[in-house]
Amino acid sequence: METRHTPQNIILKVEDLKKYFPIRRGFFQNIRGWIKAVDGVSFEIERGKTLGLVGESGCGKTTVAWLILKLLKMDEGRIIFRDTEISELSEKEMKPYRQEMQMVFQDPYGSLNPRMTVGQSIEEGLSILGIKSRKKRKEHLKKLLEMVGMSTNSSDRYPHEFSGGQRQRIGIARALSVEPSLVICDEPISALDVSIQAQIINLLKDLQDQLELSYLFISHDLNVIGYLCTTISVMYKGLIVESASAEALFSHPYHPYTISLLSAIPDPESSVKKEVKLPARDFSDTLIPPDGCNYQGRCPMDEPRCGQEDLIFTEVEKDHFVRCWKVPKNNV
Amino acid sequence: MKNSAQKEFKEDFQLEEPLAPKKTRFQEFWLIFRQNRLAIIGFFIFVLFFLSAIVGLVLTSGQDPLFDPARIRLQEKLLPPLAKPNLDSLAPEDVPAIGFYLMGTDDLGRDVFARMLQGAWVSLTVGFVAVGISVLIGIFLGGIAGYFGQHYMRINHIVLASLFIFGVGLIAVQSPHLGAACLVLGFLLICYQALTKRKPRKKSMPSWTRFLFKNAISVDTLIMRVVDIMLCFPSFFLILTVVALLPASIYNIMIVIGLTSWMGTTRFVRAEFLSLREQDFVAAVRALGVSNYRIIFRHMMPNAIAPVLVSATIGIATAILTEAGLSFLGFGVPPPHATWGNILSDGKRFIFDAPWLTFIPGIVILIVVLSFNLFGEGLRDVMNPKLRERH
Amino acid sequence: MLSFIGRSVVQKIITLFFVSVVSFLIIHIAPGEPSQVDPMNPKFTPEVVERFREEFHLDKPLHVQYIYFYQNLFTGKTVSWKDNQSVLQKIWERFLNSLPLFIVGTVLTWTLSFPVGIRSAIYRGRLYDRSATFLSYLLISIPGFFFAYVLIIFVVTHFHVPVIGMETFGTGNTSTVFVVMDRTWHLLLPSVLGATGGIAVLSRYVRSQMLEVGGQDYIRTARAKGLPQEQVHYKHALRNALLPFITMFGLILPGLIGGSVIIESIFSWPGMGRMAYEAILARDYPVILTVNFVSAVLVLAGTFISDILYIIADPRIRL
Amino acid sequence: MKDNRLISVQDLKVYFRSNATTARAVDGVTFEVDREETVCLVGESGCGKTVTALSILGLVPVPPGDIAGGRILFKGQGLLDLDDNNMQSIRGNHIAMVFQEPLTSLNPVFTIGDQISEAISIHKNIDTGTQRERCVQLLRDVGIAAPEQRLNDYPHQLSGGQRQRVMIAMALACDPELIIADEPTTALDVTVQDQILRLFKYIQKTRAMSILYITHDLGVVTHIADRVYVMYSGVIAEQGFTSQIFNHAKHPYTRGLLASLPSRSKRGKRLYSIPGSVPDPAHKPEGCPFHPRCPHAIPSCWSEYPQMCDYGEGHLARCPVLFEKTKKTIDDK
Repeated sequence: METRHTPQNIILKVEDLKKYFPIRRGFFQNIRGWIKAVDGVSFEIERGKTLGLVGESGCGKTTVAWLILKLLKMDEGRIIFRDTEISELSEKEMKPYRQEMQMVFQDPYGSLNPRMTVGQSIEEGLSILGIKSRKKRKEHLKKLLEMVGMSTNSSDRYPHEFSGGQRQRIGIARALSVEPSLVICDEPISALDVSIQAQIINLLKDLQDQLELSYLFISHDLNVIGYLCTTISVMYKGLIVESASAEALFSHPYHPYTISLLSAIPDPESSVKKEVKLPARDFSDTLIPPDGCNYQGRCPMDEPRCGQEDLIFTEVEKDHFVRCWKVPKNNV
Repeated sequence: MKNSAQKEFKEDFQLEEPLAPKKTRFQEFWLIFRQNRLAIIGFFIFVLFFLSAIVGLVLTSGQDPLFDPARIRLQEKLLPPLAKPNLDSLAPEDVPAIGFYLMGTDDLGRDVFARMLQGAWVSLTVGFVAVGISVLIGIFLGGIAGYFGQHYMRINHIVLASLFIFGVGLIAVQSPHLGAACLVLGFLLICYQALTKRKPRKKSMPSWTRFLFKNAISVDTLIMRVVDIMLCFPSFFLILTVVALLPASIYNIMIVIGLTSWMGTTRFVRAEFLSLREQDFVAAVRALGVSNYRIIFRHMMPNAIAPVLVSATIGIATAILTEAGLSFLGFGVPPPHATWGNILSDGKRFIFDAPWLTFIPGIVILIVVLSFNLFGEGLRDVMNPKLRERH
Repeated sequence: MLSFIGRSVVQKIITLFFVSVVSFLIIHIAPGEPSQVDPMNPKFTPEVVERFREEFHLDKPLHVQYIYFYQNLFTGKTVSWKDNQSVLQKIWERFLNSLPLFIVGTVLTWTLSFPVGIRSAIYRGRLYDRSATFLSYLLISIPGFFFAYVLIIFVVTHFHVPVIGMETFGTGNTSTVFVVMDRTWHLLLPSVLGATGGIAVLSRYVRSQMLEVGGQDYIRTARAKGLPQEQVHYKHALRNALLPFITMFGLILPGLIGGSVIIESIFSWPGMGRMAYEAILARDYPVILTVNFVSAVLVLAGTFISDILYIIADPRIRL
Repeated sequence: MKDNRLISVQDLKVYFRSNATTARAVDGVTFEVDREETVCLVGESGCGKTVTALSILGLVPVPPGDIAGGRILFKGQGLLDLDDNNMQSIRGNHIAMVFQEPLTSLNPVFTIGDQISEAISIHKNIDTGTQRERCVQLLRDVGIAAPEQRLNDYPHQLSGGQRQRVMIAMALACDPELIIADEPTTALDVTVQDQILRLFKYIQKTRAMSILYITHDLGVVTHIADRVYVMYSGVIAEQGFTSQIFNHAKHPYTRGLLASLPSRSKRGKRLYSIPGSVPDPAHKPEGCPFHPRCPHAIPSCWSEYPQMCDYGEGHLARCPVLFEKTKKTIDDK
């Protein structure tokens, strides 16, 4: 399974991505602080593989996706697609790379233009791809629809005539219309009915096999991430706190946050009932995190030292990185 | 068991079909619209009004109109509705075309029906043109504020714009030297910018010029401040002032009403655009690499326009009322031309002797405005996506 | 909070400056000059016109005129061109006349539209709601001047009381009761007329707000707690539904001037609106500009007050 | 056994009528909750689980809603026949509810102290001082730190988990016998969800109350439930004890759901997926509502409404086809 990372094999590399939103207060609207939505995120995605980005709501997962697609302007960092750094490119220079990276959204109801037919929505991508002839476009459209399991006569219908799962299929077809090599899936199944989720997961997997797609799969659901992804990065408050292959992360997680996430998964397969403890302490969120570790205050292994040191992302095992100063000591 | 199920599933694998039977947009609209009985009545009156205004225009204009609104028959003055003309004392060409005065005559013996027909066209055009102007301005400014709002105007932009405005302004108010100086200064600034732009980076510039390229105010703030300024004028009073100062003409009224009523639309379109920008489908087409132009006009505008249309319908009603109010106060359309407002205004002196001169135009205005309002409300239901979504 | 107030005041002053410039430009760039108001009048010889222009600085460039005008305005020296009276003095007198009309109208609007709107929302779709809806559309659509005449005819023929003007002429010697009654009759019609449109619009708005709030989850929570219906409606729903109206409350101030032109001229009511109307007819620029300026100040003060009220009323807004 | 029954819903039917269509949101639901028991109602969106819960408390808006049939017996008392006043004295007092969205379910303009003590003051005759003490105690019970200070906070000042704790405190205010929790953790993060689930179990244990827990998440069910009702398209498809449902599911829908759950152990294998879409309550298929998506469907499923089949020990499933099949295999053996 483990291949050595060769540069040719890496489709997307993100280095030290940062996005801060200013908090403005006072008479002159001075900047009084920053919300560090993304505070130095780095990862790489191999061709044909799936990287899972997992974390709770508000941890900056979606912001990362928008930064990569340059729908938001980043403050710092580098995005390298194949061999090209695309972070500094202008809108015009970016155009060929836009087609290479597409996104599938969480909300199937909001991600299709309600006033355009399904066909029009998908054909827009086809015309960007440069398919001018009408007949060819129709052929492509038909192929795309069938590829995502939709019948062809849905092309002249409006999005509201479809169910959530069907819309998600259409959204995937639109993303595929420009023949991308990387698809960012931002919680593509969390808004769907339980009995539909497996359909979409299967579809995404089939498409990956057929078209050699790479995925950045963003989710809060470790079950799905564990099923789909080759490597997993755990994000907490704008930082990746642990990153490893799926096997390693599930079998021996290091970071206390990852551990708490894993123990909190409601897994129907382990029908062992958890013991009843006193209600756990609840945590108040502060807007501006303190120095040092960003997991302070919620961490069960909290120590004064956590607030003093800036943490380094350390490789504790091969390809297993953790951002916690206690871990290497435990592991040695 | 699981395996067999899987096999079965694979065997009758079928493509997903749309849930609902096919309906055209129009059918859908009609299904919702027909539930609102008042709106349907409003719609029919709306159409009737439209037709009669056009027919009225044809019948009352030209050299020898079928219904002459300006024909004065002093011996026939203040006749009640449906009164027959006195054929003995009337020249044959003065007899109304339908043989009687459908709505009576006024104090100069003019046929009120003919005058009402003529006024219908005035009301219609005032309503549509004024609202057209205000909707265009509103969509334009609101769209810019909503879509490009985060862009900043740099100080040099503002300096430039104000130099030119002041320059032209000063020349217009008879101080040509100062004005010309402003223009020249502005021109120099443009040249300077063109020069500095060619250089690769701004580092070589002296520090004071860097000040010129600082961000000053965002486009959004600028437009919204202009809206605030416009909202400070009491609208009817402002319209009254401007109409009074300008030469009396129907076009001035339309333009003035339009120019003073775009603020609501602007705010509205801006809010719509801001919320649409956040929607996933806009992000999706941006990720596809669709041009800004196409995003605005193909994706955002159709989604933002529906509520604007609704408020435009109601805006037409308001414009008709405003025009009638202006005519009533004696401003606006010059006298021989009939409008509903000035028929009522002329009739108010005979309110006890000839009440129809007050009541006919009053009730007609009421009905037309009411129909626009009801129709607008019905449209609002149709446009409401919540009613159309299946989930 | 303090910095919000500071920012907002500065912003409003800047807005006011631009308003003053724009209104000044509108008046002065428009064709025609006040000195040519009555070219047929034999008193206006060229020399008189020239003296007139000089006295009111009309011969100076526009920006100088602008400075002169607002200098005079703030020192209270502005005088009307028509009768050479102090403009501020004039406005104050007319303002006092408009005030009772305004107060009665506003009180009527706000006291009537809320019960009507709330009841409509609670009995949504029933006969009460539907008739209230139709009635309010009727009132929104009826031209004010036409409605005024209908009401005048009705009152004059049925009650035989005069209603034009502020009081019946020549009632000086009669008893106080009669004077009060007379004044009330005169006040009633114009203020009712001024209020009708407001009642119709506001009650529709109250209704839709109540319906909007009524669909919220916390209303369901309140009912699930076992609260009686009245408490759900009048405590949980109303409190939230009222929030947007705080913003509207600030906006009634400018209604003092703008909304009353037609009604005051029909009823010959010597108020602000009528004065403005007369000033426009006479091209009395100082009066027009001052009225405009005062109303802009009122608008800005109104929005300022409503902003502050909103912050106080809605706990979600933190500064 | 009979005395132990707290609430029983019998053949409940709730329809939503609009001009053109009738949506049969709940179409004959029968279930029971015993004392001190946690029962889960599992189902997808639109299957009628929330409507069922709301109709227990009489909170279904009428119109467009319409209770078309059935009975709800709470301690032997028919809830559907009660008038408004009597119903109000049950809501919050004997049956309390916790809703899905903790942010929108709390009134933004009142402090949480106000909102909790309001629930107490309606049903219990206690003076304000005692009410306050009780509020503090409740907040402490649900695990909110420094409850005295929190009392004067507004909902927007709390985090999502804290808000849901406040909602639970509000539900506990009058010591109800039954708490209906309608997807209380769906809007929350996994770690917070875990805490809230623990809180529910803790409450149930210490207060000896029953919980009717509504969710779409099968994982949550295993955590919390004693018994499970699986709902599909307005009817109960399968019911039984948790281990029965998860280990020996007897309805194709339940089986499909369980097989389609992704997990690490299924890596590399293709997931089973139930084809088709959830039916629209306004256009339900004839016969068994699941037949268009069912791999076992036979022609009679198209036309005949399936009956509940009893597998013994409280395990029932609404699928005669599979019932016949299992019987045959047992007979063969």
